[in-house]
Amino acid sequence: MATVALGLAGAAAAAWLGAAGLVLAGGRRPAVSLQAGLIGLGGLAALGAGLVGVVAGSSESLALGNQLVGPVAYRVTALGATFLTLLGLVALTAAVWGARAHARSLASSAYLAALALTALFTLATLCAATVTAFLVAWESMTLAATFVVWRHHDRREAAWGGFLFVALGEAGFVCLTAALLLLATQAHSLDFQVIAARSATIGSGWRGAAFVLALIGFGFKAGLVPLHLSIPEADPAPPADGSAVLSAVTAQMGVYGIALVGFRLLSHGPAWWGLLTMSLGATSAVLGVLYALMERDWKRFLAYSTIENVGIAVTALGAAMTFLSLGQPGLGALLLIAGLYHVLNHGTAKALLFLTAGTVERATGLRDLDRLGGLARRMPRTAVIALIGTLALAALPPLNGFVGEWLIFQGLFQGFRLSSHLAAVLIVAAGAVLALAGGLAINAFARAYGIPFLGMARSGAAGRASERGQPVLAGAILAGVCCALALGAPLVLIGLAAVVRRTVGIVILPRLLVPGLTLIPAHPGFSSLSPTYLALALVGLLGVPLLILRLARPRAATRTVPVWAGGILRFRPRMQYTATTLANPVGVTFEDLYRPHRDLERASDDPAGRSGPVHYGFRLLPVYQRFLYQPLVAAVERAARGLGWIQSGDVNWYLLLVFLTILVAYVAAGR
Amino acid sequence: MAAWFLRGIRRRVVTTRYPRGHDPWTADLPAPPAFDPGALTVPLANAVASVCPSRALWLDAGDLVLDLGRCTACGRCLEVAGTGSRSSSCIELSTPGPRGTLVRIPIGGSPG
Amino acid sequence: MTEAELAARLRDEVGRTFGRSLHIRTIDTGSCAACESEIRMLLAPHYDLTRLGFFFTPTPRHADLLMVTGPGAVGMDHALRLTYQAMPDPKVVVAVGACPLGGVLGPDILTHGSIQELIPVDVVIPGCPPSPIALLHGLLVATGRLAARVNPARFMTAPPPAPGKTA
Amino acid sequence: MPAGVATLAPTTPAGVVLDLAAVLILVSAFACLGSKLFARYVTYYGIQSLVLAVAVATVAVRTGDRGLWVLAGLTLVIKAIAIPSAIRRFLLDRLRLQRDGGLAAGLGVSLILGAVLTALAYLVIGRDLLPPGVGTVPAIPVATAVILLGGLVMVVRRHAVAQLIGWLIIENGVVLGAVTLAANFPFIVEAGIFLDVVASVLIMCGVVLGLGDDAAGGAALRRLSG
Repeated sequence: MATVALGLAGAAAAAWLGAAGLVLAGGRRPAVSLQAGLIGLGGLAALGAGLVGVVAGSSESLALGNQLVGPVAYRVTALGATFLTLLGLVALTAAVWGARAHARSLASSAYLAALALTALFTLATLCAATVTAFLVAWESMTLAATFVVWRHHDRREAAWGGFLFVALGEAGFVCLTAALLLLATQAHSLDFQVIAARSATIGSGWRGAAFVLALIGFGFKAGLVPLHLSIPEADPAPPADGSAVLSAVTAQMGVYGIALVGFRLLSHGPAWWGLLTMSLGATSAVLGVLYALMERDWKRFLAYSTIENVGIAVTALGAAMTFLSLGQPGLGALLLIAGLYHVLNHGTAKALLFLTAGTVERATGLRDLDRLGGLARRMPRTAVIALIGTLALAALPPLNGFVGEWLIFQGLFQGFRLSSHLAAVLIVAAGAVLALAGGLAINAFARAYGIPFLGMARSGAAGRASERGQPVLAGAILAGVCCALALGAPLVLIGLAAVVRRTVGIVILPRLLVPGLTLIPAHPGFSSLSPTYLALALVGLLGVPLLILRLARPRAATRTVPVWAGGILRFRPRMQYTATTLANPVGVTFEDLYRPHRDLERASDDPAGRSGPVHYGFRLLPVYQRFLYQPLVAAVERAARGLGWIQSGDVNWYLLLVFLTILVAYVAAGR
Repeated sequence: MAAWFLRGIRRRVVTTRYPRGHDPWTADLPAPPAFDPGALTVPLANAVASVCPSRALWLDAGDLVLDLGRCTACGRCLEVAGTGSRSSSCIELSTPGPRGTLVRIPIGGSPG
Repeated sequence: MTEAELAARLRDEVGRTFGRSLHIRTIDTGSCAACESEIRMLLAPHYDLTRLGFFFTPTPRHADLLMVTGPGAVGMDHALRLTYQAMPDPKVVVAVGACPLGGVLGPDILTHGSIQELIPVDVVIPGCPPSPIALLHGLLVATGRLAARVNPARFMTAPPPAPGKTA
Repeated sequence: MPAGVATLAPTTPAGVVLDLAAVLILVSAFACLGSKLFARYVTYYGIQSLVLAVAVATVAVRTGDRGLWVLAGLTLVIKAIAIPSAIRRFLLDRLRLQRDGGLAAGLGVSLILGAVLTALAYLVIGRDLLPPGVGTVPAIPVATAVILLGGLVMVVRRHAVAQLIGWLIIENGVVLGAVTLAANFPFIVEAGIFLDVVASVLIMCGVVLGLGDDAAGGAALRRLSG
């Protein structure tokens, strides 16, 4: 059993390597299909490896190192296997989507190769058991993902997104390398297991420095505000399968990293680690969803939603660290489970929504929410699939997102059990912030589902959309997984409890899950929930009105009349609510945060209302740009301008500078 | 109170008077005219009908017909009819159906 | 079944359907706005429409009763028809004021002069404009909570002479 | 103590000749700095190179190193004869260069700066900077001063030919310092320096000819800003 997981992971790696190698076939027809097929097969193998790893725990390790590069070893761990499952699932569905979506060309082939390499190096990161293996895999993953972002490198936003992705990825990698090498030198070993075993002997200052560095490094990948700049630029740039992998897997590798360093390597540390992590997470959650609300581009909206959901997961992990360090292991383990569960939920639903958005983009050529509309009638299967994903991501019952966030809230609201007042207040405040984010998320997702799928088509392309020949199956698989994660929540929690037991050594399952599929997260007298029964009951309740309608049919004859539109002659699509108007109340409420630039131009100011064409412009400068990045850039530019007089262009001036330098060196040497 | 409540529930009748008390000023509102059938003669009725700006008065089979629906309570007919008429002070005139607004006033006066 | 019995049954039916809660949509087919002014007064505390269970609603899809004012301007034909169609059955149409009953403007190229041939009118509220009390009365009549009481005797200052007694 | 240095002590006749040559080299560098005519630059440079050849030959006599003899010969042929005549024929005659108009600083200021730099060289080259025993050789601060003066010529002259002369003066200073400091300098290094000098002269001739007089006067060079 122990070698099965490693064998399956190896098979996945081989399949992905093969898919990448097929780029040499030059984009001929069977090669591209074969690439997609191999990526899917690899995904299946990785899924298997992950499931076996979750159930069976750590596998044996595969050691490859030599004298020159140091120990390099790979091992399927329980924590890594959780993410491996997600990677496999997303890779599988991305391949199913991509097999139908991509044209047979060299560019597609190269893109699929980059995607396969991204998956491969993600797998390597998840299985890495030494510092060297981890760093090499992490960096390779960043580079391969950059080429995924650059699929449409001739588009401005893709070029800029790829640049941000690789630039911020490297910034994060520097911090990460520093953190891991700090740990390695202090523990005198490059092996994760040895570092974990010796972590208690490392001085607390070194441990804290390493943790903060790792948090920053992984925060760049996870998209923690204010380190998240690359996420909304890079994640929407590639085709939908690439976006799905980037958002659902690559971004969440940051969460894996935080869990790896925070729980496995350093075993949770003092309370301020957890509180810092939690604050970052909560800030990301609320800012992510606030900026998502203002976004008109569908895929950029989804990318901002990634920031929000990663923030929620990181909040849960941070609170778990706090609880563990303040002597509440049960609650800590609960929150760790909830955070991992949320990662799975978010990954599944986000991949689903990205693939759906990609399908719609293929069918209409549009990503602008304000130009879509009425797709539910023209793309009914896509609409149902997207509805499931939307409900899951908006954390509405009965789907998996609700169960995950409910668990997180149950954990956070137990903050009062802590003896430290500061920690208690901060944890409950984080809960309140997450509640705000959750409410806004419902608003945001109602908008992101209602505007494109309901109402009338807002443009000709949206009106001509058709589902025929579009890749729908991948989304359907993910929708099924979403439902399974909700209905089978107790089963998932059994698996995650095993992961947590193997990672932090706390047994929580018997208390958490009572027979009869009911969860009692925190305290028997506090709350309980059975996701399975809830889902069944809600679906059943949904049937009650239908039943009533069926049994008590109205006696009056049915009349068909036009939609009520205010009694006007013709109801036009532009009279509908748009994504911008739907978000405007929130925009007004949070105006102090958004500080938007609104431009309203009329052709004339005729009081009778014959204003002619009206142009309405809306621009948003995010708060982190205004208060962090812009001052930073301005300072660098100011310094450059301040030194500009040196570069006058006069050769004699340059010679004088060289000469003076030599003189100074002479004099300094003569002292 | 309880009886009142139950009665209202059961009979669905007005449980609260719609202006709570009597509004004395409603008597001063413009209202359709009332005629004295004894004082009406055919020429007078013709004169009355001819001054009506809203075609609410006409003669039909020896009766003066007043259409309350059309009447705007302008009072011109009252000026013409003089002492044989006054304001009806009746403003609650709703009826189901359009034809319920017709009032036939027999012309009872002699032509002399 | 006589017409009176049918009317009584119908009134009973209307009362059962709308007796406790009624949502009202108003539509203006070219009135001078005096009627609208009076209708708005219904929400003032003195009349307080909502205590009777009556509410104004912004959409005909939620409305049980349509109050029509104005003489039926041609330009509002489409809107009036759509509004009437959009209201779910059963529904009541109340003509408010003298205009919709043909009292103010005659038929010409701009107005129909009356709305009675456009949509079926169930209850009329005469008056130019009808005072809020008259409107309340009309609404209560429309819902069957009050009987109509147009008493011809009130429009005669003396009792009518007995038939056949005249010369 | 290196053998060559010991034999060049100022009390010996060779030492005296070497010191004299060093002083002449310094004077000719000053002469370059204080002149405004292109023809004089080249003349002073030729004289300086001739004196340098004598100095190298003196060291060669004392040490008997065959490499130094070759170096002296090369200095005489290339630096004292070939380069000045090449500059005359290919640059000055062809471009009709006579008076240098591109001065960044006046002659007086330039000379005062040169004096300050020479004093600085004497002050800075203290005993502790050099290997033991070398400090007694007076040619060392002179060589340093020549290098600094060459640099000063490059800084205060805008014309490309004048800067070329400054560069060559620096190079002469380097050779002077090198032969006096380490008489048993590997010949291959000296030959490499020579090749550098010849190549730089060829390149400068090509560039200046390509630019023409107006451009070489500095106006075009000033536009080379980033």
